Order: sequence, then structure tokens, then C-alpha cells
Amino acid sequence: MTDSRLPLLKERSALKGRSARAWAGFAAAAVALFALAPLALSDFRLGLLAKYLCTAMVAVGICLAWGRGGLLTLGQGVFFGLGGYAMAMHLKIADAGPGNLPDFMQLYGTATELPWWWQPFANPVFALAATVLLPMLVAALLGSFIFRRRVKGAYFAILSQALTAAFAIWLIGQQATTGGTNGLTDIQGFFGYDLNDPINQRMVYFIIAAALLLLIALARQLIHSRYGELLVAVRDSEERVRFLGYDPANVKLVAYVVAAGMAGLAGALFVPAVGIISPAMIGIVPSIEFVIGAAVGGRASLAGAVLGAIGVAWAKTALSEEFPAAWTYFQGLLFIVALAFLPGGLASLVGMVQRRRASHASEEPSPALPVGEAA
Amino acid sequence: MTVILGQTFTGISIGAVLLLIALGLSLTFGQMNVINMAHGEFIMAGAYTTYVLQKSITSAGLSLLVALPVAFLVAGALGALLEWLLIRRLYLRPLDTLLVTWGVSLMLQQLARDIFGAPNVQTRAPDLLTGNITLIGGDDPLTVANSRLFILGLAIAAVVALSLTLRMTSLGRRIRGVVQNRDLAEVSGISTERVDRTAFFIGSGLAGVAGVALTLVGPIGPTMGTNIIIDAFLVIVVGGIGQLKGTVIVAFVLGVLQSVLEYSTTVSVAKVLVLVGIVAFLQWRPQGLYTLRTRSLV
Amino acid sequence: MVAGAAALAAAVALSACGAKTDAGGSSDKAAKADTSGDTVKVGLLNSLSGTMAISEVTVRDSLKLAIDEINAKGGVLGKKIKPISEDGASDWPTFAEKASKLIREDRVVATFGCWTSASRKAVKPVFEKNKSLLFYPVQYEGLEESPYIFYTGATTNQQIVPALDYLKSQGKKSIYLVGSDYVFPRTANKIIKAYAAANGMKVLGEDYAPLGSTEFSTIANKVKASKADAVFNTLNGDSNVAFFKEYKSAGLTATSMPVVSVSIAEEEVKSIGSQYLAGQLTAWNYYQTTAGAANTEFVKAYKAKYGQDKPTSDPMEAAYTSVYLWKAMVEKAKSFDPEKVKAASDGITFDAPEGKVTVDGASQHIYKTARIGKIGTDGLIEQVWDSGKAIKPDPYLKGYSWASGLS
Amino acid sequence: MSELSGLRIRQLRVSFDGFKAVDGVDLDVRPGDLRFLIGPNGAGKTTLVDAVTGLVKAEGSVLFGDEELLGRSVHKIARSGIGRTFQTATVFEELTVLQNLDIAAGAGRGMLTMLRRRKGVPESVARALETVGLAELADSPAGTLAHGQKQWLEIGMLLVQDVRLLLLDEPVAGMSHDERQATGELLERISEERTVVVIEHDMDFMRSFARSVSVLHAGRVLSEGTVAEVQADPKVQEVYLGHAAAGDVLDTAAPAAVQEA
Repeated sequence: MTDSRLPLLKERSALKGRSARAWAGFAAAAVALFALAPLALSDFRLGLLAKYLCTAMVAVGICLAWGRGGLLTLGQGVFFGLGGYAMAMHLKIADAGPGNLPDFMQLYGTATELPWWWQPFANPVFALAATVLLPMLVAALLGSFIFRRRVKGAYFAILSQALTAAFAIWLIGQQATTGGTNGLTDIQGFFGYDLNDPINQRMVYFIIAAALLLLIALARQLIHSRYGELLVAVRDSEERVRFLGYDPANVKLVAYVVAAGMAGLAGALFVPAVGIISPAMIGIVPSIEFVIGAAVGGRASLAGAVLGAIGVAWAKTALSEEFPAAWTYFQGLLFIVALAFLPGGLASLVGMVQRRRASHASEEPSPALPVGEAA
Repeated sequence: MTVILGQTFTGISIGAVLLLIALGLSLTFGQMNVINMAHGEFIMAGAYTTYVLQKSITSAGLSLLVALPVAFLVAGALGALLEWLLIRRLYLRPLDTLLVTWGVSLMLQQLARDIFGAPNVQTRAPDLLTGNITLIGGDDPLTVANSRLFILGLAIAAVVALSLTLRMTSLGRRIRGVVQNRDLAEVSGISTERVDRTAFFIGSGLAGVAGVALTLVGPIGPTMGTNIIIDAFLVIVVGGIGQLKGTVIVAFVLGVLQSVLEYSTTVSVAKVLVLVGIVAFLQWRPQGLYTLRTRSLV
Repeated sequence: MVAGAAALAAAVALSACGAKTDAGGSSDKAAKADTSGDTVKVGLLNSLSGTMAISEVTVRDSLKLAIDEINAKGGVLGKKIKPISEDGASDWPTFAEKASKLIREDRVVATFGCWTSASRKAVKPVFEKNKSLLFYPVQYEGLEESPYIFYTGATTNQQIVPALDYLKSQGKKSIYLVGSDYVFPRTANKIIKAYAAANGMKVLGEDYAPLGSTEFSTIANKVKASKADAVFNTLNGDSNVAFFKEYKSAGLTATSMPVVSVSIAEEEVKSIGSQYLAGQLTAWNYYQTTAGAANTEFVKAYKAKYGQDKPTSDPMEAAYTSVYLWKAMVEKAKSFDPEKVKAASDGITFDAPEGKVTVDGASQHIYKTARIGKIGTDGLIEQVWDSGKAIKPDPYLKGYSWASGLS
Repeated sequence: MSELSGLRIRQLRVSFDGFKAVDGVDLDVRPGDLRFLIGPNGAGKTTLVDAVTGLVKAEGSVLFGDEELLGRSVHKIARSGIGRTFQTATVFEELTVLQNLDIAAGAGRGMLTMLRRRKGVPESVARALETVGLAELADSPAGTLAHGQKQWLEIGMLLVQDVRLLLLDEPVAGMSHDERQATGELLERISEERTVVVIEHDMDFMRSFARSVSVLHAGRVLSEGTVAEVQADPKVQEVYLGHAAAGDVLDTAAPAAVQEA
């Protein structure tokens, strides 16, 4: 988990300047999301943007847990899936109407009534709470085992992948109650609003945009708190923190659980935006893709992670539309170049420019990783 | 009784495949701590090597024998190239390595698709290797597939060769030196760069050999590597990083476990149970079956 | 924090302007296809990357062949067809995204493609919502009649039921079911079990392997121990290769225990090898060897375009046929408008490579002849039995009394 | 400042795969002592400190005041007032000096305090900054400090952590003469209020500042006493001080990752 031993940028003593820039960035993002995008984009593209923003929400959590805490979060697909399924189960029950089974259960299932573990999700409040709390609970259980036993680095990465694989295989095996490979599809309504209506699709987009800004604000608060500093300390030297009298397991657990909750919320909002949740969004591949977005943009910087996630998702769409038969070359190349040659992600380019402008103040110019320059 | 015996043999044969796939990783992941997601594509390269060789060598048996060393060289060269181009910039950044090599694996898959076509390709196995040997005759005969015996033999030979290399040769001593203490090795005049590349060459080459063997039991296509790679990583993790004996034991234990569970439940349930079992095992022994103790802080 | 809260408040306020389901109104905002120029666009939606690319790329090739042929003969209603190809990447949400893109951004008049049931289920609401047409060319599990999908592959009563009839006629009394873990095999096996119960056959076992699974030694052991008369195989893709290699290694042969496969066509035979497959059975509606002038032409044209070593198969043929059926519907309707095309569809016929096919307007499936084939040592499949006439599609198996409890 | 406590070690044993790194050590450090642990490489000095701080499993008994330390987890031992430094200075390179100290000062903070930003400089941190002479550099990232400054920062972190026992592993390795002098004086001041144990190879430094000395050899305590007493001990001369240039040779600190076995 001592993933990055990257040198750092001098902390500006002018905290005020940082805060002001953050506010400006935040305001610019809000204007772009709430005013420019809806005006400039077609309904279809806006729908895609909503999907990208969901991956950006996952990236906010990854920035916190991986970028700041050094945790190799390769299991975000599980949390995304838990949130997504919790939401989709409720919407399917609502679509079916009282007393009826969801369409796929009628077709492929044998049950004559809802399975017991579906029933609580008929309640909208329970389902909404579960989208965030369920992933957090699972993360807390898993994390407290793993961090306490000090499963580290590469082990944690492989273990996360094994768990996402197990979860996906389990979901696929339960055809009659989870929809199997198909997943939960054909979701028509969202708490009484008809998702076929473009106006309501737009509404979903606005909710997602707002949720993303909210998560960014939350993550920023955490990053700049004393806890955020401690988290970086744990990343840099876990043992040292232990000798200072902290239990690093707890420090890591908080970041891991918060990141899981964010992924769960993202999964929940993905469902009305795309109309489907399936094991394809849970396995190893999507889990890697979530991390890659944040890594390309710059894992340790909130703005970098968020823009990176949106950018990588956008690039996937754009490249595959332009080169349907060869886009994976470009995608692979993008990952390789961005990660092998720009360890701090694209955000480090910004850092380099700033350092150049700040001229040769320091005697030992070191490649920079912007520490918490959140927008 | 026959069932239990039969499943044990099946488990050993599954384990042999796992072992052969994981063996290369025991060097690159186990010794050097590099999570190379393109390892599966090196296996694929080995399998395609067999396919290409069969175009010019018509005898299936001969082509298989020729393919083993050629695939070792082809996959090994790919591995050394990858190490030189990318991985040497990424030591100490495990997740970055994982992501970068995942990008590489995407590109290699597409490359295979463009060179050999999207559909799977066919190789012929020598007739000797498509049959089986009867161990116990009678109404419910217990048979063992010749292909699996061949893979078992190959796996054992590869393990012996690898452990002899690590123990007896100066190259092996250098590799172990670098694994145990990179700084000290460098100070003592070992070119860690060259050792890294050689180790990567051997590890990737073993993936190529595994690819040749897999043509006897599985599909040969662009995505053949992705399906098996995580299982192979798990073998190393459970066995204990840097421990060859752990890898060998765990490969067979997981194979037998999988086959017994599969017989009594379903494939999916067996897979989930095995994965959950692994997670539980690592709670108990977070460093795997065998551990390498160092006094390192990081 | 404050800004986040403000943004959320704004979103809630905006959402209040949203239309409730029962408010009705603005639902007719479906994107209209673009038919203004001298070309019309159609979408080709197939996995060109990921695990399903092994099968779907050939379908895309076959679709392009049909489009080229039609364009060479003057196009449809005087307009040339311009195919827009998109990669579904073996990922169901991506299929939905690309379907949406084809309809709303490219304004295609129709879309051809999808392979797995999961991808079809993912795009179905997209086509229904936008009132646009999808032509789906692969045999599937039935139990579906979307008003905006034409199914040109077999439904269950045109493939699985005839295959069971054939096994029964061969005196097979017990079968073992092996399938991949997804909706088609599970549904197919439900049907098979109902059929077996009604026809005095015994199902001795049922096993599912995760999609992409390539370790079949245990399943082969179980099959062998069951001593069944035959195996009914609904495995998909890569798994077939591993399964048949293991099957032969276990000492099982086409004579001792034949396997009927419903997802192994010429393309798959080529990649598994006749070494392992010779003598095994398949159930389809078309083989490369199917007799008839239309097929000779099709095979010749395909090989000329893509290479002499490339085989043709049932899904490729169904895809090829689907383009011609759409053309005939459009010409009958004298319009590209999906509603008019649908209205014109009933009774449309085409001399397809598999023989004459007819569209059943009510179910939007087509009448197809069922064929059982035996895999030869040359890698081709020879027909050993056919249903004699094209079978009327019955996706919900309403015409079979034993199937009444199924859905 | 809390009451001074001493360290009482009895029959301490640590073994790695059969190799006995610490083989039955008895050691008493009285409250307020400035004790130096010396001995050749591999004598078990660092392992001893590792055992006391919970990093490695050990048998025997380690009492600090009246508290038994063995068997407790690292962070709990740290919370009972024991702090240490490492051979290679281990500070949080990406955080500023101020942040480093603030974290060290905060192990007992509540959840709410943790989730808020740091406002201003806590009083104990400000004092420590002055004591270790890093006030000027408070806002510099620790990664940019010179080697000696990092060592001081580590000591500063122990001070704000308010430990009653400091275990320092080669605190002056790689320092200039002036820096060593300053560090030594710092340690003398600190040991007025706390108990200090220093592992050191630098014999001059040891002679200048040690109040008492223990010599370890092959996992055991070979000799104990004042500098003069230890230097006069023939056993010590034989294994250690007798070698002419021993001090210089042993001056090169072994890398932290060396396997003990």
C-alpha cells in the first residue's frame, strides 16, 4: 500500500488563496454542469454525460481512498453494484405495481411471490437508504477484517478482484431472483416519474450533477481536515503512524467505507440514468475502469480524479464511435502513456506549469503531485 | 469411492493447469511483486505460436514439441520488451503497474484479433494426447486424460527447472538477492536492471509454455488469457509471495477443492465458495501459506 | 458544502417540474429517422471487442455483405444504404448506449445485430422507447415479442423442440443437460425438462458453467457417470472448446453418447476442430451445405468477399436474411417509417439461403425449417434430418400442451 | 509532565526462523536515564527496540513502570507513553513539518476534532518546533528537509506525542559534527523530564553524552555501566572496542530492510 512515494509540491502557506481558487473552481463546475451542458448537449449526449458523472462520483471516493489513503481500491464494482441493485430492485417492484412480480421473475422465475430479501426494497425509504448504507456496511465488514489483519498492497488488489468476481458469479447464478446475466433491465419509472420522458431524463441528470458536487464538497472537507492529513500520513508510512499511537486500520477503514458509500450512490443514480444494472457493471473489468479514470486524471487531486473519470469515459465513447474496430488500441495507449509517464496523472501537468511559473524558488525541483488542490 | 478418487485425480489435473499458468507469475508477481495483467496475453501468445507452427509442421506431435521452446522464447521476448518499455518505470507502484499492463493486455487482445481474426482458432492435438488411461476398470471405470497427464508432467518439469535455476545457477542467486534486498544487491555489484529483465523473460516465457499446454484442453482465442488470469494470481497470493513450494501446494489444493465442490454443488457455487474460502484463509494467514520474513518497515 | 447543498436544492426544484407518469403528454418525442438524403443509414450493433467478438464479428461481416449486394442493385426505394457500425464491446450497458446513439444521433432507419439475450434485453427498452426497429439474427430462448424487434433467428419451437423430437425418434430415453449460466440455457432447459416429462424421457442431470468458463473436467466426469443416452448442450462460446476437448479425453464419443448442440455452427466447428467434434449433432435452421441456389450464391459471395477459408453459419445467414427481409418490408410499405414497415411485414417472404422464409406479422418472428446436422471430419455439417416444412414461430409455446406451465 | 518511569526487561527472547536475534536480555533503565545501547552489527539492538515497541513478537517480560508491554499491539504501546525513531528517518514526506507534528500530537483526539480543519498551531506543537529548531521550516514539506533536520523532526514528534520513554535508533547517523553536538545537547535536555534510550555506533558521541551504557553482543547483554566502566571491561574490549577502527566501520548504518536472518 506504499503505492506512491511521490515527492510533493510545496504547500502554499496562503491557505486563503487555495480556498478562493477552490470556490472559483466549484462555481465554474456548477455553471458548466447546470447551465452550459444542458444548453449545449442533445438529450442523448446529456444522458451520456449523466452516465460519466456517475463514474466521476466513484472517482471521488477513489481519490480519497487511493489517492490520499493509498488503498488499492479495485473492488469498487461491488459497491457500485450493491447501490445499483438496491435502487433497481425498488424501481422494478414499483414498475410491476402492487401485488405483481417484476417482469423477469414472471418469465424465468419459479416464485409466486417476492423473495423475502426483495420485500424490504418495496419501501422507497429503505431502498434509498440501502443504496448508500448497504455498500458502506459491506465495506466496513470487509475492511475491518482486511485492514486489521494488515493484508497489504498487491494482496489487497488481488483479493478485491477475487471478491468482485465472486459477487458477479453469484449474481449471474441467481437467474430467478437477480435476473442473472441480463441484470435488471427495462426500468420505466423513477419514484413516480416516467423515465421515457426526456424532461424526466433531464431531471435525473440534474440530480446526478448535484450529487456529484455534493460528494466533491464532502471529500474536500475530509481531505483538508486533520483526518485528511492523517490519512496521507498512513499512506506514507503506516508503521510510523502506529508508533504515534494511532490504529491505522481505523484510519483506512473510514476512507474505504466513505468511498464505498460514494460508489453505492453512483450505482444507484446510474440506474435511472441508463435504465439497466447488470453483473457487467460489477466484475473485474468495470472495477479496473473506475480506477483508471481517476488515475489518468490524477488520483490525489479531486479535480484531477473527477475530470479524469469523465474524460476517460468520454474518450471511450468517442473513440469507439470513431473507430469501432480499433478503439481499444487507443484506449490502451492512453492508459499506458498517462500512467507510465505521468505518475501524478494529467493533474501533475498543471502542477508542473505552476511550478515553472513559480520559478526556481526551491533548490531541488522535484516532480510534483499537487496535494489536495481541489476545485 | 471411485467418485472420490476420480474427483481427486480431476482436481490434480485442474491443479496442474493452474500450476502451469501460475508458475510464470510466481517469478514476476511472487518474486518481483509486479502485477502483470498482460500475463494472460503471454499465455495467449504461446497458444497462437502453436497455431502458427502447425501451419508449417504438419505432424501434431512434433509441432507441439517444437512449440514449447519457441513459445517460451516468443512470450519471454514479449515479457522482456514489456519490462524494458514500461514496467521498469513502475516498480514500487503496484496499482499503476496493474493498470498499465491492463492497457497492454487490451492492446494485445486487439492485435491478436487483427492478426488471427476475431473467432477462436484451431490446433490439432496428437492422437496420443486425446485419449485416456484407465486406472480402475469395471462398471464405473476411473480414467485419467492423457492430455492432463502431459500437462502434469510438463508442470512438474517446469517447477523442477525453475527451482533448480533459482537455487543452483548464479542467475538464480542474483534473482534471489535482488528479491531479498534490492539496495544491497545493487551495492554488491549486481545489475538489478539486467536481473529484473531476465527474471521477467523467464516468467513470461513460462506463460508461453502454459499457452502451448492449454491448446490441449481449452480454446485458443483473443480473450483466452483474461478468463484464467485471476485464478493464477490467487494461487500466488494464497501460496505466499516469493514461495515456490507454496505455489505448488496451493495449485493442487485449489484444484482438488474446486473439483470436489463442483461435483457436489454447481460450478458457480463451487467458484464462489472457493473465492470466499480464499478470502477467509487470508484472514487467518494474511501473508499466505508460506511467508518470507524481512525486517523491512515498508 | 454549502454549494453542494444549494446545488441539490436546485436539482430538487428542477425535478419538481418533471412530468409524473400519469401526467401523460410529451411522450411522442422519439427521434425521427433521417430519410431526407439519397442515402439512408442503418445501424450495425455487434461486439467487435471483448469475449463475444469471437462470434459477433462474422455476423457484422455478413450484414455488410447483404448491404453491399443491395446497394450494388440500386439500394432500397432508390436510396443507398449507409451502414454505421458500433461496437457493443460484449458489455450490456454499452449495447444500450450504442443503440441509443444510432437511433438518436445517427438517425438510422433500422438497426441489425445483438447476439446474447442479455444484450437484446438491454437494448429492447431503447428501441421501444424510441419506436425504432431492431433485427435480431440469433436463435434465442423465446418468451418475448417486442413490438420493435424482428426475430430472424429461431425461437424455441423451431430449434429445441425439433431437436428433442429427433432424439426421441432415435430412441434416446435419457439425457444430460449442460449449459452456460445465462438466460438462454436456463430457459431452454426448463422447456427440455417439461418436454421430457411429457414424453417419457429422463433428465439425468443439469449443469451450468459460468460464461467463459474453460474447466470442464468435473462436468465431463458427471456426464460420463450418468450413462445418459445423449447430452443436450447449450454452452456458449469459448466453453464449447474446452467442453468437447474434455469430452473426448473422458473417452466419450458420438456413438457412445452423442451431444446435440444448439450453439455450435460451422465457425465454432472450425475453432474446436473436427478431431473432437466429428459425428456430433447440431440443431439449426441453416448449414453451409444446405441445398439450394440461394445458398450456393450466398456461400460464394461470402467467400469471395472475406476469404475462401471462411465458413458460413446459421446466425450469419439469419443476419444476411434479415437485411433482405427489411428491404422487402420497406418496399412493400413504400416507406422507411417503422410503424408502416411493421404494418407491411406480415407475409413478406424471401428466398433465403436456408430456403423460403416468411414473416409472421403477429409475432414478428419468421417461419423457419428446423434441421439436425451431423458434424463431418471435413469440418462441415451435413443435414441428417429436417422438419420438412417451415415451422410457424411460437415464442411462448402456446401450441404445446406440455409447455402450459412454463410461463 | 507526568511522572518518570523506568524500563525493566527480563529474559527477553526474539527469534526469526530459529535464529535467536535476542537471546535472553535482562536490562534495567532507571527513570530519567540517558542510556546508550552499543554493540556490533547483528548484536540485536534494533530487534530489542522492536520487541519493546511491539513490532516483533517476543518472549519474556518488559515492564515500563508497572505496565507489562509484551503482547500489546503497537499503537497501544505507543499510547502508554513509548515512542521511537528509526535508523532511516521516517517522517511523512508529503506533509509539512507542522502537519507532521500536529499528527504526532493528536492520537487522543476525538472524531469531531479530526473531521475539522486544523486552525492555528497547538501550543505543544509550537513548543516542540522551538525545541528542535524547526520553527522557520514549519510550512516546508518534510520531504525537503535535510537528513539531520528529519531526525530532529522525529524527535520533535516524540516530544509532542508526550512520551515518557524515547527509543532512538542511531539519531546522529549522517550528521555533521555541529549537528551531533546540537542533537546531544537536545537529548540531555529531554532526558531531564523523560527516559531516553539511544542505539548508537558513534563512539565519540556516546562518550560525550551517555549517562550509562549497555553493550549487546550476539543477542545478550555483555556489559553494563558508565562509559568508563564499560570501556574498561575486558570482555567489551575483546569483542568490540578492541578493534582499532571499529567505530568507523560500524558507523555505516545498515539499510532498514536487511534481513536479520
